Amino acid sequence: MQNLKLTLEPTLQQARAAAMVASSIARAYYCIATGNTCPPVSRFVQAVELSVGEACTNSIQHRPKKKRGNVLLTFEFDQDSFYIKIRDRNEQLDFDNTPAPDLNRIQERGYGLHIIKTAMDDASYERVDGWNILSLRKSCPMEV
Amino acid sequence: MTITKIITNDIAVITLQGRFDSAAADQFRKAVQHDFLPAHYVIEMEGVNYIDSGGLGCLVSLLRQAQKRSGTVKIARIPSKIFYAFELTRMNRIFDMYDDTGMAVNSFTATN
Amino acid sequence: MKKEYHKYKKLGLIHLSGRLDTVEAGDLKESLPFYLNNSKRLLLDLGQVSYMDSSGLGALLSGLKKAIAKDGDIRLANVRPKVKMTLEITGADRLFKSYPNVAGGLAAWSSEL
Amino acid sequence: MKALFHIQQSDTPELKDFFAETHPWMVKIANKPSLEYLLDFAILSGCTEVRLVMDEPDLALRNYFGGGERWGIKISYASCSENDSLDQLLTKNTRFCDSEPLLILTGLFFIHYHKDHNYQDWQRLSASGMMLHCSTGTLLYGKTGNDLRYLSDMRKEVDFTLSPIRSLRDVYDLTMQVLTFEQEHYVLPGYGPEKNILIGRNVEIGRQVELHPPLIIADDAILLGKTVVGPNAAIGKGAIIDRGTTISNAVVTDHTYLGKGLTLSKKMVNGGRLFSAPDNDWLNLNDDLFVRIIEPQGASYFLRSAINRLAALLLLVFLLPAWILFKIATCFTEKKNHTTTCFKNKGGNLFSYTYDLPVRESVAGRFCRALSLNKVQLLVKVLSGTISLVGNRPVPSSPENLLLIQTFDHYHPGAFGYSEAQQLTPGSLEEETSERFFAANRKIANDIRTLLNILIKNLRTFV
Repeated sequence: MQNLKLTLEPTLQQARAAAMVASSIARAYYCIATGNTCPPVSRFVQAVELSVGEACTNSIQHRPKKKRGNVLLTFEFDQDSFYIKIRDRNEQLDFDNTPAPDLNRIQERGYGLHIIKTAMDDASYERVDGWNILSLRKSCPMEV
Repeated sequence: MTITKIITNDIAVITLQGRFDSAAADQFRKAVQHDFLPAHYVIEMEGVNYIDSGGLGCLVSLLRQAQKRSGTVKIARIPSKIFYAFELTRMNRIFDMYDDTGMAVNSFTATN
Repeated sequence: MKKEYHKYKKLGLIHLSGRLDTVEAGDLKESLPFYLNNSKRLLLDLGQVSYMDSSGLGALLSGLKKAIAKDGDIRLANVRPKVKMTLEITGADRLFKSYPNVAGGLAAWSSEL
Repeated sequence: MKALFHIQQSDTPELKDFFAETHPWMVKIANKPSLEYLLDFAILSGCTEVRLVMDEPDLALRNYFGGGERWGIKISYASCSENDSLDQLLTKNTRFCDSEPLLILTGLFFIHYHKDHNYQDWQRLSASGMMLHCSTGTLLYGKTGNDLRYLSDMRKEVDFTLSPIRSLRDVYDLTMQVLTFEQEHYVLPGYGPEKNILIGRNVEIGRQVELHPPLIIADDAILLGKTVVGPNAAIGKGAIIDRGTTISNAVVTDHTYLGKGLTLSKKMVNGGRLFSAPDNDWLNLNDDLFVRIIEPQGASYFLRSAINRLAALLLLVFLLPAWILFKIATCFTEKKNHTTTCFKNKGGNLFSYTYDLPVRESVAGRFCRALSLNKVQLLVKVLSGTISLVGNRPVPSSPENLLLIQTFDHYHPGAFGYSEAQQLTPGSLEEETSERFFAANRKIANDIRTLLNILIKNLRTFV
């Protein structure tokens, strides 16, 4: 299983960069996994880009004032799926119990996690000795 | 993200280009804050290639402000590339979407 | 689930009400033999039964077996559509004679005897 | 020419409860989404671009129709607010609407047409544009979107008809109608070995299955032995029909399991929901024995199950002679003969197998384990499809184990258990974790490896 690690300075610019890198890796993966050329508008790529963007933005916005810990990003992939891990040293977050935004009410914040959970096939969170680890999986897009 | 504004009798047409993500959020907020506030906004998004919850958040808060002044926000020329993000967050139900900017602008005058 | 037993000459009538599902089936399965000892011909009024699943059906069928062994029978009266569906897909509707309503059922059946 | 299709969730309250997550446009008539019929009709009418306008986006629909590549046209999507008027609809999609002649279908309905007829010349048909109504929707045609604003209702002689889709009854009736009278009228999925029989890709058809046309069976469906399908049956994608079940004048939707020896007549089943056409009523039959929803597993699952059975068969062929000899040889020795009942799946269903072999300690016992003869009973279960060849160590049924099972995602018992290969002590935490791990990350390659390990390991125990 090949994998690729990135370290992000905790700035929103870096979060953006991460999202863009994610999208291009996702494109490459799409071609390798399906053997097709990736369409310009691909749900798969969009989902990955969005989720990584959201996740990184989240960890950067929620980092404690003093600590300037970096955000670690890992991409892994096999035939079936594309895996992403986002690690940071922020306070523990209550991933599973954060309420989904009421989509019928007009609401300004709190879409981040919702987007991740809905766009990805699996999104799980764990806290391992001081690290928040968010593991995302998007299964390989079907050939058209 | 580049932002251009054209304000004609209390309708602001805001044309966006580039990535509308959390990093661009402040820029957007600043851009829409100025002494004279129009009632209605049309956000022309043809040139936007990425939007995330940060960007969507901006649009919603703009809508909130507009509604306070009994105005509204409409979206024009939204590229299919970023439509997905709107669907994921059901934003497509909050904003009226037009595939033509002119029509979006006219729609205000039509309703008034 | 509620059970109400009445005796009409050679026939026993049981009004059942509630859901005939896994939770209730066991109880019915156990009680049917007792009623059968009292009268080997039982007419079950399912008018108040809103739902029946495989275990509910199982109970009825085990009852039917015992009844037939005593050369009696178990028949059904005013079966609701929802219950009828369960009977239909399992083909049990062919095993149980059923009447549109209780009075008619009692009359028709006792006239056979 | 272009076409714009418009629908609102509020159009179809009745379908919502029964078809739950399915978008009304994805509700299938004879195994084909209702929208696809409209799409085909639009294409026949010479449309090159179609725009789908809906208030509730739907992923399944997106994945199915995509950008229209599969139909050789361009499909674009737009959203609308609840109860947008036709006028608003046209305004919001001006650019799309005002360039070419336009066909608008708004609401949920079915169009009866014939694929061999010609619907190209709307111009001649109605230069001024036209408007057709049915109780659940409207079809409009105009030279430009703008014309449509001023259309008045006018009857035109056309060789297609709209029929409303409002209730479950409508869906059922339409399916029956298409199957019985109109199979030639539309392009329906599947190939036809004979007239009025349509069968999809990798459909498994068991022994002594009767097929009575007209019928249609979608991809990946499984008909187990002695099932009777048709006349007038539609079996959905990945549906499983268990032994001896009869289906006539009935619809079984995608990924629905239908239990053993059932009679499905004049009915429609979706997951655990059962609709009866005569009674025009439906119930939620949450009963694993009768009907339930199958988690879509994709073709790989069916491939795997096939491989499983084949491998099991091979093993049996090898083991049976030894086993029979062994039986004869040891018919007088002391035997441990008892039946074990184990959990079959996360749902808590059970299966049991008898175990009648010399006690582990005896030489004979060790010998038969070395040859894995103790697996023969289980291999039979594999053949019958009850369990898989390689899987979790079967968990014996008991109240506390039930709790374990219910939290055990992907639990699937196998004749050869994962942890067996690693010689982990049964019941230990290591065992449970490895069992859970392998169950979650299941790979055919890994299964084979496990199997070989165990066989070899067993042999080692003797020599």
